[in-house]
Amino acid sequence: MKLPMMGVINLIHETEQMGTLTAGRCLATVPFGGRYRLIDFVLSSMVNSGIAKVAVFAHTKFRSLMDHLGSGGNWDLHRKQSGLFVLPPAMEDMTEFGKGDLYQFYRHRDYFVRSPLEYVVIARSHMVCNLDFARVLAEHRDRNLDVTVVCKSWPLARTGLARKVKTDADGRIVEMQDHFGRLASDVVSMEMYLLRKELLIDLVETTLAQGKDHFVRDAIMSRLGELNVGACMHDGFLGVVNTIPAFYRHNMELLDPDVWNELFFRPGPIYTKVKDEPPTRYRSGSAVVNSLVANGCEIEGTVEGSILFRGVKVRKGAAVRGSIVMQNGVIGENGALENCILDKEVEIRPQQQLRGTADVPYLAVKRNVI
Amino acid sequence: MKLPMMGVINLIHETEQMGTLTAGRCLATVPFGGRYRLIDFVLSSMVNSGIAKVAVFAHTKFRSLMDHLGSGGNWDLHRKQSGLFVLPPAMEDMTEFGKGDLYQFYRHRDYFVRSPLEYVVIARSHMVCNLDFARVLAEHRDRNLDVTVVCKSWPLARTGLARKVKTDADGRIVEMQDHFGRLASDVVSMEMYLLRKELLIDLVETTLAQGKDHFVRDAIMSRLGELNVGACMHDGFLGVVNTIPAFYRHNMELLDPDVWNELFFRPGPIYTKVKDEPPTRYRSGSAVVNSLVANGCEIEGTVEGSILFRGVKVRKGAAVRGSIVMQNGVIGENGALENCILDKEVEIRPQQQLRGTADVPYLAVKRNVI
Amino acid sequence: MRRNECIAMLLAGGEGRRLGVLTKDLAKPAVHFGGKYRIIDFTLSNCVNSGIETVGVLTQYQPLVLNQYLGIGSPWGLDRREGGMHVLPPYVRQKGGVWYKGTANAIYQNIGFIERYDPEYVLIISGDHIYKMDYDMLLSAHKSNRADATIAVIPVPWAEASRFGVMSVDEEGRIVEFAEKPKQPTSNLASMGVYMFSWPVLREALIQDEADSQSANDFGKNVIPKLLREGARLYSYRFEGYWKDVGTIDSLWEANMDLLEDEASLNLNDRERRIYSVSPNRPAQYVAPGASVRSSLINEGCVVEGNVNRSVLFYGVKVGKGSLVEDSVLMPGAVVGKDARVIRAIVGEGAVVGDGCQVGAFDSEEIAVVGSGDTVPDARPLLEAKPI
Amino acid sequence: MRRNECIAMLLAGGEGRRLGVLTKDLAKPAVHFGGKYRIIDFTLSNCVNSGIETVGVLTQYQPLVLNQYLGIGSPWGLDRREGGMHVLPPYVRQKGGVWYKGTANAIYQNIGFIERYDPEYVLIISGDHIYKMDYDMLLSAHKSNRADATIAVIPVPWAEASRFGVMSVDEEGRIVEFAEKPKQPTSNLASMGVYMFSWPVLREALIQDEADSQSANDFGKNVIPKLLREGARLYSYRFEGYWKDVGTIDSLWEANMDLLEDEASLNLNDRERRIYSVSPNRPAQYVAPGASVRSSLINEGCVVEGNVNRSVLFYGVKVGKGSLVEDSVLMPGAVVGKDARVIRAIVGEGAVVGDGCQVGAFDSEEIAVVGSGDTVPDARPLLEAKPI
Repeated sequence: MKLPMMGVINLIHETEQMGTLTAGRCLATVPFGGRYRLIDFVLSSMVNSGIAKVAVFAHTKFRSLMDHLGSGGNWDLHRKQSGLFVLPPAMEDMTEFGKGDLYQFYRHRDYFVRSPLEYVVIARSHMVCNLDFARVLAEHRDRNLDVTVVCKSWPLARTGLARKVKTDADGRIVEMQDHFGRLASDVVSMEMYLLRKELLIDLVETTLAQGKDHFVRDAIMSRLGELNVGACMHDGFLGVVNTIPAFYRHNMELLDPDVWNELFFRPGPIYTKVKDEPPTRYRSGSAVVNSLVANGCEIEGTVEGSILFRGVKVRKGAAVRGSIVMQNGVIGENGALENCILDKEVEIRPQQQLRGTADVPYLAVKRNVI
Repeated sequence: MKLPMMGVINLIHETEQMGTLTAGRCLATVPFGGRYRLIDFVLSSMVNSGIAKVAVFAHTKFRSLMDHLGSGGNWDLHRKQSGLFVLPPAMEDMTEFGKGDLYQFYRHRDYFVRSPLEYVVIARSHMVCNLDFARVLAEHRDRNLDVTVVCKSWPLARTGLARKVKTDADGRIVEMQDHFGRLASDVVSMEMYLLRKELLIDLVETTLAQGKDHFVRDAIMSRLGELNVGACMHDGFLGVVNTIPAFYRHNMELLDPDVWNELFFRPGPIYTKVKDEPPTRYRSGSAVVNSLVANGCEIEGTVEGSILFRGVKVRKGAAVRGSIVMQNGVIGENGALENCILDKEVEIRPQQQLRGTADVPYLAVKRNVI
Repeated sequence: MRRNECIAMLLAGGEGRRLGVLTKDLAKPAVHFGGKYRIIDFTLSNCVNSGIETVGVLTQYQPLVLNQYLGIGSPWGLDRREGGMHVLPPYVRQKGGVWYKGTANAIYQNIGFIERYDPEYVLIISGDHIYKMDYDMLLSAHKSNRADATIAVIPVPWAEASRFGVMSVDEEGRIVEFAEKPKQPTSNLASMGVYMFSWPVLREALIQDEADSQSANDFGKNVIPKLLREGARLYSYRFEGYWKDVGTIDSLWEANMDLLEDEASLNLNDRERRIYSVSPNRPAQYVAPGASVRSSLINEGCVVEGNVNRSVLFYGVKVGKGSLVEDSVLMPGAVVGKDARVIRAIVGEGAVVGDGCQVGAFDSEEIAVVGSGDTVPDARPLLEAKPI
Repeated sequence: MRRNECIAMLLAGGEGRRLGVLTKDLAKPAVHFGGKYRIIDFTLSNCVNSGIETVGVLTQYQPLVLNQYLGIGSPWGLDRREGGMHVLPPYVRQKGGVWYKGTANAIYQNIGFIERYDPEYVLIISGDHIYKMDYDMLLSAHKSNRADATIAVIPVPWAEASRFGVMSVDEEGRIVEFAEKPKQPTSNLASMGVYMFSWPVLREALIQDEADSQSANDFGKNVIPKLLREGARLYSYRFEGYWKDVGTIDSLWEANMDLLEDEASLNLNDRERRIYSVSPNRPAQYVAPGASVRSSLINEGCVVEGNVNRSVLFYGVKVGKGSLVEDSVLMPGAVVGKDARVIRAIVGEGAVVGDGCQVGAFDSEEIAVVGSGDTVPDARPLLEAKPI
C-alpha cells in the first residue's frame, strides 16, 4: 500500500570517520555485506514500506551514488509521476558547501511544496537496518506526535557514532546529545525523523531565519521543549556504520545466521544494483567456512570468517581469515590475509601476508597492488 | 546501425553570455524552440547517427540537466550495457573547478578506457543543428584524418560566439582562432571533434603533462602543424546559441517553414523529455499568426511572430509580438509584449506593456511577476 | 509486503463496428480522440492516477496496432518491475483457442493471472469510454459499505436509459433491482461498466457462471443479476462528471466537439490528473502568416496555413493555404490541401483531402467521414468552373 | 534512420516432454540451468551481445511462467522504446486460433510483425540450446558470401549425426546437400537450428511453403531442402565452441556438470559477453562453520551447512547439517534437510528432501529426479535403524 509520505535520504555533512573508504565515494555508497551499498538498506526499507517518492540530497563525491542508483529501477522507483530524485547541491556558490543542511533543505523546498504527500521522513544513509516505516507512521499518528525519532535501545559497546537520547516514561524525548556528549543513556537515535511536511517547512524557514542552519541540532534538539518529540523503538538489527571499527564489526555480525535471516529478508528484501555476475565457482581446492560469499567469485583457497564481495578471486593456497574483500579483489597464490579490509579491485601478490586486528584492521586502498 | 563511436557532450567551461538565462541552469538546458533544451539537438543527432553511448561531462548548475535527461529513456539511451552517463565533476577539491576541461577528461578517463569503441566525438551543447555523425565518421576515415572538426561556412553576421577556422585547398585546417580573434574567415567551428580514442587519451595525457589543460586550445589548436586536422562541412541549419541576441535570433529563424522542416525532421527527429501536456487550446478570441506554439497552451488573445513554450496562457485582449515565452508563462488580460523573452513561469499582469528590440530584447527572469 | 491490494482488468477487445472506416484495422480502444489521445489512454491514466499499478489489458479484435501502442506501458508509468501493465490476448492451448465468450468469460480465463498478484479487490473496466475518475474513491466507498461488488453509475436521460444496464437503489445506495437494457426502464441510473469486486466473491461468481451452460458469460446480463438474486451486497457509486461512450461516428464527433467548449466539462489541462499517452515526438505546431485558428484543439507537429475553426487537429496535420476546416476532427497526419473545405467531418489517419475539394457541409445531418489513408483527389478544375 | 538491419525471431514454444517432472508447468526455454539462468537466457543474451535489439519471442506451450519471466525484457536490456523484446503467442482470430503448425509456420504467422521493422536480415533461433555465439559474425559471413541463407553448423560425433539435420558443404562452405535426420548420414556437420536469412528470400519461401498443403511447415524438413533444390545460395557457418541441446534429464544434468570443470568450455565469467538473467534479489550465500564446498557453482541466497561437492546450487537452496550433496543439481529454493544424501540427482524447484533421506546413488545409471515442489519425507527412523 502507498503511504502518504515521502522519503528524504540526507547525505549533507554525514558524520563519519571512515578513512580511505570514503576517499573516492560518499558514505552512502560504501560497500557492505558482500553485494550492497550502505544506502540500500534505508532505501529498500522505504520502498518496502510503501513510500513511492524518495529524494536523495547529495552533497559531495556523489558520482558513485549516481552510478549506483541510476534511475531507481532496481528499487522499483523508476516511475512516471514520482520515484527517485537525486538532488545535487546548488553548485553556483562554493561557500554554500560549508553551510548546514537546512540551507540545502531550503534550496530544495520545491521538492516538498509540489508534492501532495502529507508526511516526510528524513533519514541518513549509514543506518544499516530493515525497517517498516508504515509502523512508524502509525505510531506517530496514534501518539499524536509532532516529530517521531526512530531509536534503538543499545546498551552494547558502540563502535559507530550515534546521538544519544533520553526519554521520559511516555517515550517522549527530553534530551538528545551528539555522539561526543556525556549523556548517559542506552538509547541511540537512528537519525530518522518523521513529521508533517508543513511542520518541516515551518522549521526550515523559522530556523534559518533565526540564523541557524543545522536540521537536527537547531530545528529539533533545541525545540525539545516546545515540540512533542517521541521515540519510536526499533527492535531489529542495527548497524551504525560510520567508523572503520563499526564497518568491520557490523559486517562480521552478518555471519550470524539470525542476523542474515532478519536483515536481508524481514520485513522486506533489500534491493541493490543488479550486476549480472554468474554463480560463485568453488574449485577443487576450496575450503570455505563461516563466510558470506557474493556471486562471481572463484575460490581455490581457504576462506574463514570472511566476507567476499562480487568477483573476488582466491587463488590456490591462499587463505583469507576474518577479512572483508570488496569487489574484484584478487588474493594471489599462497597469499594470506587476517583481519584485513580490501577496498575494490585490490590485488594481493602471491605469497604476500597481511595482518591487522579486529579493532584496527589492515585497510587497503582501492585499486592497489600489494 | 551502431557506429563504433562514443559521444561526449562537454559542458565544462562552455563559452556563454546568456545573462539570467543561465542563472539557475547550465547552458545545455536553456529552453529552445518551444519544447526543447539546447542539448537535445546534439544528443538526438548522436542517437540518430547510431551512437549508443553518450557521456555528458557536467560541470556547474546541472540539477536541471539531471532532471531533463533522467535515465536517457526519452533518447532511447536507457540501456543495459551502454547508454547515457552524466558524469559530475570531481567535487572533493574545489580548486579543480577552475581548471581546464582536460583535467576533467583525465578524471573521467575510465569512461574511455573501459569501452571497446574505437572513435570518440566530443561536442558542445549549444550548437543547434541536426547532423549525421555517421557521415562525419565516413569522411574522417576516407580522408585519413587524425582529427575531424565539423565546420560551417557562415558568411552572415554572427550573433553567437564561435571559433573561426581557416582551411587549405584540401580542407585541412591550417588556422583556428577563438571567437575574439582577428582571423578573417567565413568558416566557423561547430566544436565537434572526432578522433580515435587512443589519440584522445594520448593528447589528454601529453598535454596535461606539458602543464596545459584546455582541450581545444592546447591539445588541438597548438597541434595543427603536427596533426592532420580536417574540416568536415555541415550544409544544414546551424544556430550558435550562446549569447542573448543569438538565442533570440535563432529561435525566430524557426518561423521559416524550411528551417522548421529541416531542423526538426532531417536526418532524424529531435527528441526531448516527454511532458504529457494536452493539445493547445485556441479559444474563441484567439488570433495567432506566424508563430510556433507548443502543447498545453491556452490562447484567447493575439500572438504574432512569436514562440510559445508548453503551458503558456495568453488571456483575452493580450498581444504577444516578436516574443519568446517559456514554459507556463501567463500574459494577463490586455497585456502586451513586443520583442520580449520571458523565462519560465513568468506572469505578466493585466494591462502591463513590455517592449524591447530585436537586438536587445526585454528579458524577464524566471518566476517573476511583472 | 507491497501487496497489490487492488488490480485492474481492462476489457479492450471491442471491435467498434459502428465506427466504420475509422476502425478498419483498429480495435475500438485504439481509436484516436481529443487531438492527442487514444480512447484507452483515459482508463489507463485513471488507473495510474488512482494508484493502481497492476493492469491486465484483455485484447482480441485487431490487436496489432493496440499492442504496438501499449508497448511496455512506459507512457503511463506502467513499465514496472513488479506488476505494471500486461497484455492478455485469448490464450491458445494445444487443442486450439477461441475468442472470449463474454466479458465474464474473459476475466474467468485470466483467473490465473489475477491470482499471481493475490489482490483483495479487482476493478473491472472497459477501454471504450471517455471519462476521468478516481477509482480510489470508488474503492473507499466499496470498503466502507463492506460491499461484495460496487457498480459506478451515472444518471442518463430517461429516453436513453433503455440502452444501458440500469438499477434502482435504496437510500444507502444499495442496489435493489438491476435490469440490462430494459424496454421499460424503471430507473435512469445507468451502469458505467465500472465494477469494483471483492476478489473472493468475484472468483466464486466467475466459476459458477462458467459452469452455467445457459449463461452468456456477461457481467451485465448474467453475473450481476445472479449475485443480486443471491442477496450479495451490491452497491452503487454515483459518479459526477463527464462520461461518454464513443461507439458511433456521431458520438465520437460529439465527444471531440465537447472538448472545444470554453469551459469544457472534461478537463484535459488539470495537471494533478493528467491523461498520459504515447508521445509522437513532433516539434511545436506552426501557424503560418495569413492563417487563423479559433476555438480549436491543435497538437504538436501541425502546420496550419489556412483557417481552422471549432476543430480538433491531431499531431502532424497539415491545412493548406486558403482552406477552411470547421466543426471537424482531423486524425494524425491528415492533410488538407489548398483552397479545400472540410466541414462537419472526421478525416481519418493519414487521409488526404486534395486541393479545392469539399468534404461535408454545414447543412448536412450526417458527419462526413474520410477513411484512414483514403484520398479525396484534387478538385481544382471543377472548382475553377464552379467555385463554392 | 536507425533501421533494424537484422532482427531475431526466437522459437520458444518447446514443450520439453522428455524433461518430465521438471517441465510440468514450464515451457522448455524456461527450464533452469547453470545455477542462475533459464535456458532462454543464453539466446536472449547472445542477441543483445551481438547488437540485435529487436527480438520476437514465439511462445505457445505453458507460456505463463515464461511470460512472467520475460516481463518487459529489462534484464536483457531489451526494454526499448523502439524494437526490444516482443512476446508473440499464437494469435486468435474471430474464427479461432491454433498452435503454430511448425517452425516455418510460426514465422509465417508473424510476417506482419517482422515487416513493421523492415529488416534486411532475419535471424531464426530457438530457445532450447545452451551456447554463446556472436550472431554478428554469422551475419558478416552471410553478407560476404552474398548468401540467401546461412546455417550455423557444428561437427557432432558420427554416431549421433542421424539425430540432426546434417549437410555436406563444398570448400567455400556452400551447402551442396542437406538431410534432416538421415538414417545413413553422409556428413557429421549438424545444423544448430540457427538460420540467418535475407528477409526477401525468407518471406517468399514462407509464403510458398504455406501454400504447399503437403508441407509440414518446418525449416529443416521443408524450407531449407526446397531452397536447396531451387539453387538458392545456402552457406554453412562453422561454429567453434560449446553447444548443447538440453532436451533430456541426462543432457540437462550433463550440461550442468560440464560447468564444473576447472576449465569449463562454456565461460560464464567472461565480462565482455555476459549471460543476463532475472535477478532474484537475494543476499550473499552463507557457508556455515563445519560446511564444506568443493568443485561447485553456488548462487546467492544459498545457505550451506553440510557438504557440497561437484554440484550446482540455484538461488535460495538450503543444505542442512551433516548432509552430503554430490554430482547433483539443486533447483531454486530446493531444501535438503539434515543428514540427508543427494547423489547424482536433480532436485526440482522448491522441492524438499527431508532429514535423513537418500536420493540417488553413486552406482546408479540413472539420474534421480525430485519433481518441482515435491517432498521426500523425513527418513530418520529408517536411517537410524540402517544407516548408510
